[in-house]
Parts: sequence; C-alpha cells; structure tokens
Amino acid sequence: MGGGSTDIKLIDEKGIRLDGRRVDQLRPIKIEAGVLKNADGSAYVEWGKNKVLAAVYGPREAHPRHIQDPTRAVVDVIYNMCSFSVEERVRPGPGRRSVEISKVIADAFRNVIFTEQFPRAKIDVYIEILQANAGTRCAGVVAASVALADAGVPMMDLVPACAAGKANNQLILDLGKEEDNVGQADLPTAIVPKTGEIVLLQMDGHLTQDEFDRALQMSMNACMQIYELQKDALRRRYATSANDAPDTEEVRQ
Amino acid sequence: MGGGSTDIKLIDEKGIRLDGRRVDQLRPIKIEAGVLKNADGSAYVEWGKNKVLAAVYGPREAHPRHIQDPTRAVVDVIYNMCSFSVEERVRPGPGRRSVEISKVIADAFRNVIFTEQFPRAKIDVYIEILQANAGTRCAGVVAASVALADAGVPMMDLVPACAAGKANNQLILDLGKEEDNVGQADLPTAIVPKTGEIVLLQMDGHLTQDEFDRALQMSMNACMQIYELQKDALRRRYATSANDAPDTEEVRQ
Amino acid sequence: MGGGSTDIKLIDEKGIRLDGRRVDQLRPIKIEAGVLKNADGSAYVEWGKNKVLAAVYGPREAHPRHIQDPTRAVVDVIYNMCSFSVEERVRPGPGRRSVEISKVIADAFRNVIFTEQFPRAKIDVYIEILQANAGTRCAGVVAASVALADAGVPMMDLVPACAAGKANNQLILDLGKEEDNVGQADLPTAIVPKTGEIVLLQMDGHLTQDEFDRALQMSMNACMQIYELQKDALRRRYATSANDAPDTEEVRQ
Amino acid sequence: MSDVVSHIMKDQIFKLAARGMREDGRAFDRMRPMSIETGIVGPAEGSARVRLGDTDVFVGVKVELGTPFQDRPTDGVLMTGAELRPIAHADFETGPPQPPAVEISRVIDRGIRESQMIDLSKLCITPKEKVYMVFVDIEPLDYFGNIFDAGAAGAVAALRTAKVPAKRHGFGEDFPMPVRAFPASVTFAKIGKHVMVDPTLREELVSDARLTIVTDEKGDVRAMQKGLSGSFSYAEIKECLLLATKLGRDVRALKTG
Amino acid sequence: MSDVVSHIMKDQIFKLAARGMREDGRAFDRMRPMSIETGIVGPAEGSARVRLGDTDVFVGVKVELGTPFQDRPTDGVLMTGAELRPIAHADFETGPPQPPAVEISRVIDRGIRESQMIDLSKLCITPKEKVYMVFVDIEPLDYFGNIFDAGAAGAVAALRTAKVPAKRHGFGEDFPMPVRAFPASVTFAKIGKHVMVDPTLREELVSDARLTIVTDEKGDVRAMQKGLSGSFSYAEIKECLLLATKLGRDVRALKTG
Amino acid sequence: MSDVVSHIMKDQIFKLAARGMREDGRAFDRMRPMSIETGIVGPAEGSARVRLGDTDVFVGVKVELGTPFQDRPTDGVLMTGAELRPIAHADFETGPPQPPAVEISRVIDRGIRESQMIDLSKLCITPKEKVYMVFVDIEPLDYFGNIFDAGAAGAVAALRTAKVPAKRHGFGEDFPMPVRAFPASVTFAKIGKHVMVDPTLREELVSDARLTIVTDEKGDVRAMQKGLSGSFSYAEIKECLLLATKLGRDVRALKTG
Repeated sequence: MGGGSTDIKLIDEKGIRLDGRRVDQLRPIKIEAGVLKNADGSAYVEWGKNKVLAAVYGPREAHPRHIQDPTRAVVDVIYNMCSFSVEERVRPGPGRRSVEISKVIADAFRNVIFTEQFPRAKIDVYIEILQANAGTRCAGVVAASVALADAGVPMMDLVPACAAGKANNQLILDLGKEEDNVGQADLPTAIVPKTGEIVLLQMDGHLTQDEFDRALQMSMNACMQIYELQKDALRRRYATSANDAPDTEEVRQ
Repeated sequence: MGGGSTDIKLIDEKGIRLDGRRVDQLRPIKIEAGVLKNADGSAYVEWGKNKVLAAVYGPREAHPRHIQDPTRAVVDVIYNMCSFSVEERVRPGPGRRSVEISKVIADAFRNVIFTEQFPRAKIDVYIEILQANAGTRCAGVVAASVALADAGVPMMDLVPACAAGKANNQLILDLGKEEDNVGQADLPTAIVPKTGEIVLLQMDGHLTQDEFDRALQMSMNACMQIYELQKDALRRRYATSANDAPDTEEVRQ
Repeated sequence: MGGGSTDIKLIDEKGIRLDGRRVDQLRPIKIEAGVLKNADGSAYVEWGKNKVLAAVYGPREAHPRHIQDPTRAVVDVIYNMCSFSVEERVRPGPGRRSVEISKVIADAFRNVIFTEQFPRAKIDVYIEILQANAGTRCAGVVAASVALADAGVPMMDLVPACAAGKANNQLILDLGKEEDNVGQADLPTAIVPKTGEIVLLQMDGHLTQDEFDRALQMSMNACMQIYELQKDALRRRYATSANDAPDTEEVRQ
Repeated sequence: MSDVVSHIMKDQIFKLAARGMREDGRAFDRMRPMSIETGIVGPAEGSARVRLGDTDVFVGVKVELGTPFQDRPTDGVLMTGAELRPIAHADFETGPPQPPAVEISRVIDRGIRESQMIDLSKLCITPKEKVYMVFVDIEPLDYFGNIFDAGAAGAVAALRTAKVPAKRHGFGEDFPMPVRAFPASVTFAKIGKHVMVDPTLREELVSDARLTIVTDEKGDVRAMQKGLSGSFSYAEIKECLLLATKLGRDVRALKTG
Repeated sequence: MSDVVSHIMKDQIFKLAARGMREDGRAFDRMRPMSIETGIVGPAEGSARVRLGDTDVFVGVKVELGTPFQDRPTDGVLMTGAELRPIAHADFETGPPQPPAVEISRVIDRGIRESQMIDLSKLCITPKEKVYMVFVDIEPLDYFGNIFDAGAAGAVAALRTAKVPAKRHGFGEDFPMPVRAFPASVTFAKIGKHVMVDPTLREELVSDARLTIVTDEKGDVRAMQKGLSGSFSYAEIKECLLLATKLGRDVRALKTG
Repeated sequence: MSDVVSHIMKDQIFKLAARGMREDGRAFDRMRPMSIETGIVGPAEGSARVRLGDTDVFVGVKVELGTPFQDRPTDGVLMTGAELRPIAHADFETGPPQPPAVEISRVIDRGIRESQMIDLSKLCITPKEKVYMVFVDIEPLDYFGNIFDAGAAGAVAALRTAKVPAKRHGFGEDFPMPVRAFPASVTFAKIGKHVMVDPTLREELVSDARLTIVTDEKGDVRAMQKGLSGSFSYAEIKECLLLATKLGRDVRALKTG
C-alpha cells in the first residue's frame, strides 16, 4: 500500500468517492464468456478500467510425463501483464509479483476443480491483463472461473473474488487505482459461494482487528454479487450457443 | 538500411565504386573445402573482408529422442558472430538477429537436402563469422553449402547466395560495409541453380517495383557465378583427397 | 593476488603477522561434524573468520536417468557464497568463480570416494560460505570431507586442505584477508594423507621455483595438522552419537 | 506448430487448391476480412486490436526514456517484439521467444523501420544521452494464421494513433508520434504449386513456403521475407509483388474504429 | 516438497489431530521453541540465525547504493529474497527461485514493508538519483517446516540490529537502520478440519491450507497470506487472527542472543 | 567429452605409455608443433590463430569502455572468456559456458593476470568512472586437445600485438596495449603413472589428472591448476615445473607470423 498518505482526499463528506461510488459499491463489471476460439474455454472481464482475458486449455494429457499425477489433474495458472497494460512499461517475462499471483490463483482453484476425474491430465489457465487499474488478481480469478466453466471443467462451484480495503481511514470496497496508490490496506478475497469457504486471501496495509473483520465481511458480501454476474455471463453464453454447451452441471445452480 | 543518405558518394561518374568495383561486380571470393578435421564437412569462405567458417556434423542420431522425426532428418543451423568480428564487440550468445538468420538459412537448406534418406537423424550446420563486413548471411549460405557437400550429405544441388541492393540511387551488386551503412536497399538471395528456385529471400530498404525486379535478377545472376566457385572448391577438395572423397553424386554436376 | 604492494607491512621484524601469528602458523580452526538434521552428513568449519557449512546428500539414485553412470556414483559439488558473506553483496546464483571452485573440489573428491560401490547413484555435496575471509575453498574441502565421512560415504581417506603463499616477500601459511588482498602469491592445496598425493592444487601470484617448492611443502605439512582436527571432529561426533554412527571404516585410521 | 498434421487435412487442402479453391471459400487472391480498433488500452501510448478472420491480435505502444545507439546518437530507438503466448494456441508454450516468434518480430520491425514510418530524429531529447524508446509489443490472443499481416497492421495502426508522452517524462507537452509513411504487409503461402494470400492456420500448417511483402503508399517495396523450407520461382515472386501492392492499398484503406 | 507422501504418515497425523494432538506433543496453539542469535556474520550489515524447532535459518542484511524507483524518488529500496537451496532439504533443487521460494520472499517482504518497519525516507542520499538499497537475504540451512515465521523473525531481528554503512559508501558516519515497527509473523496449517500453528515439515506435507498473519505491536494486522489449495472459513480466520496476535507478542518478547 | 571412451583406445594408450611411447610418436616431454599467426581479424584490436598439432584456435581482443571495479578505481578491466562451441567438436553443445569452459577461461585469465602481463593502471581514463575494458575471447575451431596452452598462447600473442583504440572512443591517439610480461602456459596429462606434456584429444579422454603451469620469462611460477579427478605426487609436480619452464621458453621463442 501507498503508506496511507491522508493528504489526498478520496472520499467526501457524504461518503462519495472520486469516481462517484459509495464506500461499499463495486466498480462496473462486465463479464463475457466464450470470447476465444482456440481455447477450450475463455472469458473476458472489464472491471472498472481493468481489462482481463482468461483462457483455459484442457483437461489434456500432461506432458512431459514426469509432471503427470496418476491420481488427479495438474492445474497450472499463468498470470501475465501485457507490457502496455500500465503506465510504466512492464518487461516481458514473469517477475516475482506475477509468479506469486499465478501461484495463489492456482491454489484457489485446485480444490474447487474435480481434478480427481482427470488423472494424468493437465488444465492450463492463462490470464492476460490487457489493461490494469488495481484489482487485477480478483478480476483474473473471476475471469478464470468463468473460462473454466466455459471449458466444461467440472467444479464444485464458480469462484468469485473481490477486494475490500481502507483509505482516508475508512473501509471501502473494491479499490480503484488512486485509492490503491495512497490507500491504507487492501484485502483481496476469493470464496466458494456454496460453502462460504475462503480460497484466496491476501492482505497488506494496516487494519485493526475490528476493521479487518468488517473488511473481510465486506469483500465476502461483494463476492456474492459478483457470483451472480458470473452465472449470468454463463447463462448468456449457453443461451447463444445452446448446441455446443459444455457439460457443466456443477456450475449451474 | 542506413536510410539512404546521399551525402556520401559511393559511386563515381564512371560507375566505379569506392573499392574500385563496377556496379555489377562481386567482391573477391575465395572458397576452400575441408578445412577442419573434427567436423564431417567444412568450408572456409573469404568474401571481400568477410571471413566465414562453416562446419557440418551429421547425419547423426538425433537426441534427445523427442526431437527425432521418424520420416526425415532434422536440419539445424547455428549462425554465430565471434565477439571480435566487428568493430563494437558482440556479446556472446544468440541475439535476435542471429536467431533469425539461423532460421532463414536452415529453411533454405531443409528442402534441398534429401532429408528423407535419414529418418531420426540430425544434421547440424555451424556457421562462425570470424570477420564481418556486410553480406555475412550470404557468405554463410555459400560456406554451409560447400561444407554439406564436403560432409557427403546428399543434396539436390549446391546453394549459392548473393545480395543486390541500392546506393546513391543506383542498383549495385554485393554491398560492402560502407555501402550497406548508408545504402538504400539490400536484397540477399539464395537459389537452387538446377531449378532456378529461390530458397532465401529477404529485403529491406526502398526499391520501386522495377528496381526490385532488376535487383533480383542481378542477385540471381551473381548466384550463378558463385555456384561455379563452389563447384570449383569441391573439385579442388576431391582432387587433393581423392581417396576419402565422400559419396556425393548429387552435387557433382 | 593483489599485485604484491609492499607498502603495507604485514609481518614485523620478529616474523609476527598482523593477527599475531607466526609465518608458518594456521589461523584457529574449529570443526564440528553432524550439525544438520536433513542432510545425510554435515560439518561446520570456522577457520579464522571464515564460517563454512557443508552438507552431503546421498548416495541416492541419480536422476534424471541420463546422468547415471552404470559403473560408479556421480559426485557433484556446489560451492555457494551467501550474498552477505563478504563486504560487497554477492549476487545470488553461480558466477564463474563459484563454478570453477565447485569443479576443482568435485575433482578432488571423485577419486577419493569409492564411487564404484554405488553404480547409478549420485552424491551431492553442498558447501555454503556463510562468512568469507580468504581461504574459503580450503575450508570448503575440509568441511566437505568431514561431511562425507559423517554421511558414511566410503572413502580412501579424509582430504585436508590448506594454502600457503607469499606476502612482504616472505612465505607465509594460510593467508588471511588482508594478506590475500595485498599478497604476492596463494597456493591452495589438498592432499590424501594416506598416500601423500595432491588432489587439489591451484596457484596464482609470483613465486620463484624455490619459493614454490617451499610453499608447497608448507601447505602439505599444514594439511597433516588439519587432518588431525578432522579426525578429532569425527571422533567427537561418533562419541556423542555412537548408536547411529555410520559405517565408515575407511576413515577411522 | 503441431508436427503431426493429419494427412487427411493436408490432402483436403491440396485437392481444393488443385481446383483453385480454399477451405473457407476464398479465392487465392483474397484476404480474410480485417477489422482494426485503436485506442483500446488506456495506459498505452497507442494501441490496436486487429481481427483478421478468426485471428485476433492486440498491439500496444509504450514510449520510455533511454540512451541512443552509439552509431545513431541523435535518433530515438524503435523496438518491436512479438510473443506467441500459450493463450493464443494450444501449441504455443511459455518461456522466452522461440525462433518463429523472433522471425515475426523482426519482419514486422523491418517493415516499420525500412519504410521510415517513424521519424526517429524527432525522438531525440539530448544527443548521445537521452532519447525516446518506442516499444511496440504484439500479443496474439487467438491464433488462426497469418500473424505477420495482422500484427503488422496492428503495429502500424497503434503507431499512427500513438502520442509521445513528453509530459510524463518531464519534457514539455505530449506530441503525436512523428509518423511519415504508411506501410502495409501482405503475406502469401505456397501450397504445392499454388500461391495464396493470407493463409489460415490450417493452410499454414500444410504450406511449403511463405512470402511476406511490405509496400508503401507509392507501391514501392520496403521489406520482404521468404519463410519456411520451400521455394518460390522468380515469376511467382513478381506475381506476389503485384498482388501485395494492390492488397496493401486495401489494408491502408480500412477504417479503424 | 515430495509429491509422494506416505499414506501411513498422513493417516498418523490425521488421527492424532482428530484427538487434538500433534506428533511432537504440542497443542494446536503452541509454536515450537524459537531462538534467535544476531550479529553472527561479520561482513553483513545485520544478521540473524533463527532456530524454530529443528528448522534452522540464516538471514543477512546488506546495504548497497542504487537508484530509487521512479514513483518513489526520495525513498530507499527494500529487497527481500529467500532461496530454498538444496543444502536445506533433499527435495530442494539448484537454480533460480521457484514459485514456493518466491511466495516466501514476497510474504516476508510484505510483512516488513506493510508494517512500515523501515523508514525508507531516511535512506535517501540524493532524491531521484542515489539511495540505499537494503537487501534482506534468507537462507534456510535445515528445513523442518514453517520457513515463513522463522525467516520473518530472522529478517526482523537482522534489520533491528543492522547499521547503514554510510562510511563504506563515502557518505559520512554509519547509522542504525531506521526501524520504527516490530512486526511478527505467525503461520497456521489446516489439516483436515484442524487448524494448528507453526507446522513441522511433516505437518506441512499433509496440510491442505496455510495462513500467515503478520501483526504489529498494537495487535493490528499488517499482512496476511492464505496458501495451498485448501480453504479457511470466516470463523477459522478470526480465530487464527486472535491467536496470531497473542503469539506475535511472544515472538517479539524473545531475547535475541 | 564423450563419456564412452572405447576400452580398446584406453588400453592402447596405456600400453604405449608403459613403453614410454605415445600414439603420435612424441616423447613424453615434447609438445606438438605450434604455429601462431597474428593480426588476422581486422575489426579486432588484436587477434591470433594458434595451431597446436591439429588443435586450431582463434583468439580476438576487443577494447571497450566501462567502469572500474570498486576496489580498483584506477585500473582497467581484463575479461577472458573461452567457449567450447559445437563447431570445434561433436561433443560440445550450444548454450552458456559449462564448467569445463569456465575452467579454461579462468586458468588462461589467471596466467595473464598473475603475470601482470597488462599494466592495467595505464588503461584508466577517469578514476572511479571510466576505464578501458579488455575482452579476450578464445574460440576453438577444431578441438584436438590441450586448449589450455593453445588458448593461452593465442591470448598472449593477441594481446602483445593489440592496440588500445583510444581514437575510436574519443580519447586521443591509439596506443599499443601496455604489455610488460610474457607468460607461457604448459599443460601435462597423467595417464596411469605416466606424465606427458601437451596431451592430444585421445590422451585427454583417458587421462586421470591434468596440470597446467604458467611461467614467466625469468622462469618464475605465475599460475598453476591441477585438473581432473586424479592426483599428482610432490615429485611429479616438481618435475613438471622444471619441464614447464624449459618448454615455456620454447613457446616464447616461437616466431609469430
């Protein structure tokens, strides 16, 4: 976090943020499933000024052989920021930040996917950040989750994700870039709606225990809103392509 | 190309270039076959101030196994500039320019070699640029081709190569370094003399369609001159080592 | 070597060095065997201000398979300087110096270990330089040797190592950092005490033939002192852990 | 690309070609429909998305500060990179660019550079010391063949609409990228004895040779690259050149959204 | 870590957990004994060795000169790196840091950075041009689980006792590292339905999920990281947070030798 | 080098050695014929081609600008690199230098550096800021053993005939490389109990130990390196040293063409 400079006023007296949102309001989110033809499943997410694409290849035979797990499918996630996705050019290739994000996202999905149905297989999830504006890892989880469903990968549930945080000493939902830059805390969270379990949780900044508690509830509630958007995107996808709809009973609640 | 500065006069009124050549004249070329002992075949080419060595290893078993092609030999080319081959030191290791040149040269030879005679095998061609002075890729093709014949690799034909180009608004053959630096176009070409087919062709700079046409004819004609030099080098090689001459019927026209 | 500046007085009229040692005196050396729990064998050496840890894993099955030798165990050494082991931070990863040292140390042990008893196996020796103060490669050999014995790897003998050198135009034993920085020669040596054979020998600097001869004798004699310290460390180790003492008949002389 | 191309597919494409036909019904001399959107990525100095049939490519331009090359002390620097990332096709892999991606980068770079599209002399801040570096990054998202032309069209469109962010770097007001040419890239595949423009992925997989030609507004040739193991005759190249000039005009005439 | 974990071992640990027990006799809410020595590596600006049960970690701090990040022109730079080198465990390999090591680095870094432990503004020499770069390097020597907490404790102890070597770099007298907070990291493992603090290596191998919580002296939360493929409930996280605060106090109270 | 050395070859060489003989008829204490050409690569500041028997090596010297090492602020920088590229032998592979190539580089470097052959203090332009960096690159073209001595002889010859290109870098007139010593490297192989100088490739393949000795004009020792897994006795090393001094004189006496 930016260290909590309070010189910059991000929220006015009426609790309205720079972009006009209330403290507990999400940025506009648009989700579209099935946007790529080569991938087995794909999704595009616009979340505020974030533009994120996710593609799923697999389940397919894992190779080289020595990476195969005889009891389940291997799940791999690659999160990549396009060089032109932010103001200062990102050098191509995985930096430490991308490696960590790829790992926590893969961890979030590994137990949600019914991997034991595909021994020796591999499921690859590629997340491309075309435009970044704070919150790309949550947008990536949301997109990946819809892409997995679009690919017909059997899962316990979809995985929505959202961050809560703090700025100007107030808890706020879904931090934008300016809020992230000078904010005081950020708490990205991903849950499995069916069980309410948390599968991704990171936090940095400064929160009292009580603030943490409220922020976590805030992000979990927002996840449930996003969950509806994910389901809606899939419904639209199946409606338009009823004849090639994948067999994904698990995700249709 | 250098952008076509015309301040520097490269050709005089009589059509004579800085190094005394006519516009359609090659630099002096010397080709020697069989110059290395470890390699299965080799050749050394001095072309103006270029000094180029090519060595061929193979056909030999391709390994690791997964690179084997059960229907034909794999052909690999590595073009390497010695660190001290040009004025500003070249860092060891393949840069993007070398990777591209290696690829277009390999592409040029792959259909000329009778690769289907050697399933699961690999043929490695190494081209070392000891001294560079414009035109190293053509010199590399010429050397590689003689080295392949020297190694007894069966081929449809030898592959000569030469560039034509433009400087001071005139078409010229076989650009030297100064001509390349301030020239207006460069068109390296490699052909299969037997068929007249073009197997390597790159162009950069600025040519009208008519100029392009004449430049291409110029370089193709020069290829036929170089072809004679290649055959002559092999004849000398066989003459001096008649007893261990490889079985290369195809290249003896 | 530092080039032999003689402005800095390293040895006084009585032949006493900056740290109070005589010219033929070792720095204080402390060796402890069996300091790590995961490794199959380990040793910690404090040698003057050097702090060195060695760990041995194996003999264990070599993998990937293609590195296996059907007639003997493969011995691999990795010498690594911690980034904070010297004044100017060392970048993580193997530089050329570390690669060379790893190689000469592996070479020193390969014929001393009875590798033919473990076909297809691998023995890994890891040497970590926690604090460096001249002489780390000898300290590394000494530690590795005790770690190998601690791991129960059958060997012809322990391998002690020590350097002799020259500073202020005098031969001296076991150069410290200041002596190394401005010294005139350094001669690290490792021997097999049983046979008197030399298994590691490097030299840089400037020695007359006579000086070289005396320096080599000096370092070989010192090796015999260090040998006693190595054996003592192992004796203490076996005394304290008699019940899990490895089967290392060869090293108990 | 996949080493194991089904013989059936190969047969099919060859047989069609023998009758002057292609799988998607195009004539040999027709490109797939191309559409170009620009200005789609906020943080980029310029950006474009090109769809060429089912091929879908993003291109972004970023402009940073850097030092000039020793032999061009008063020129800015242009760097063009293409990656074939695994999102775009099942056969692509992660890791540093392999030779095919390097070739694509370099051929697209050559078209821009050799047409002198960007006036690099206008990108110098302090001679020998500080210049603008223009990075053009090409990111295929869905690969269905002919990334050469889709990527080149995207690079050109992104550059034509790019600004130089002088203000962000503390050197006065932003200004438009100094563009002075409009190159267009047209790529041909040779399948058996037949030469056809703008190959699809399946056509690429069975083709013997490739030829990319970049022409400028005057129809002059600016860059050319023969690729793959096959060959072209002199006559074929001349024919391709004529067609490339004509189709290049069509590419330049496209409205960008 | 080893993919093949013996089923017997897994069974054992699960059965014990079901009875509220652990292999080494600890309660779920007890850490292993931790000891910290500092100042053990002469050439380092700060150093510490932490033993947490059988886990044994070295941490060294080096301070070099460098240039600040563009967006923080008046701040020094903090870099935290952890490697899982093969000396520490048979399953670790040589080579560049793999994702698990990167995660450890970044989580430890986050705890230090987000607690604002180091006043980076005091590490600026010339704005925009020259600042001190603080490198914290974590070297596990014997790996028996929970490198997150052992490494973090070592990093914090090494930094608290470090000096800035201004003299060596030619900028006046050395001064103490400008430290202004005391973060403490506490890590939990979830095995089946049971959550236990400070997992051993064997517990790590069979655990489903991991949670690291960094708190400061006031008990406020500064960083958090859920790891591994399993999940936590909201209630579990709240419980962990309470315990992390309590155990964090114990870690801070440790005397460093 | 090839792991599978034919037993027949090994037997042969051992049997010959037992009778004091070598495959190519040389005595144990004779080097193969060495020839040195210099000035063969125009763009290099110095260059040499050495043939030692069938071994054929190119060496080039380039001089660029750089910054001095922190602890040697008034000295130029010397960098010696050797690569074992696949052109030179079927067992060499592409890629970054492996340990054998690194050892060769470092041993040749040591001979040049420790004999103080180059007066690095004369290669300083601005203390602490700008110095000449001398790159010596060794490129074996045909590998038939003992690249240590062939490479060293080439490096020495190239440096002795090199110029410092001050003009190209804008610092006045070119001047000769400041050379002040003439080191010579002599390498021995131990095969069974027999020590022989200048091993061929086949002798290298079956040898147990290697010893490289660099002496100067006065016969003093400047660098030494024992290689491979075998060992030498004290007496053997003394003998080698005497012979290295004698043969070093012969190497220095060679006329370079």
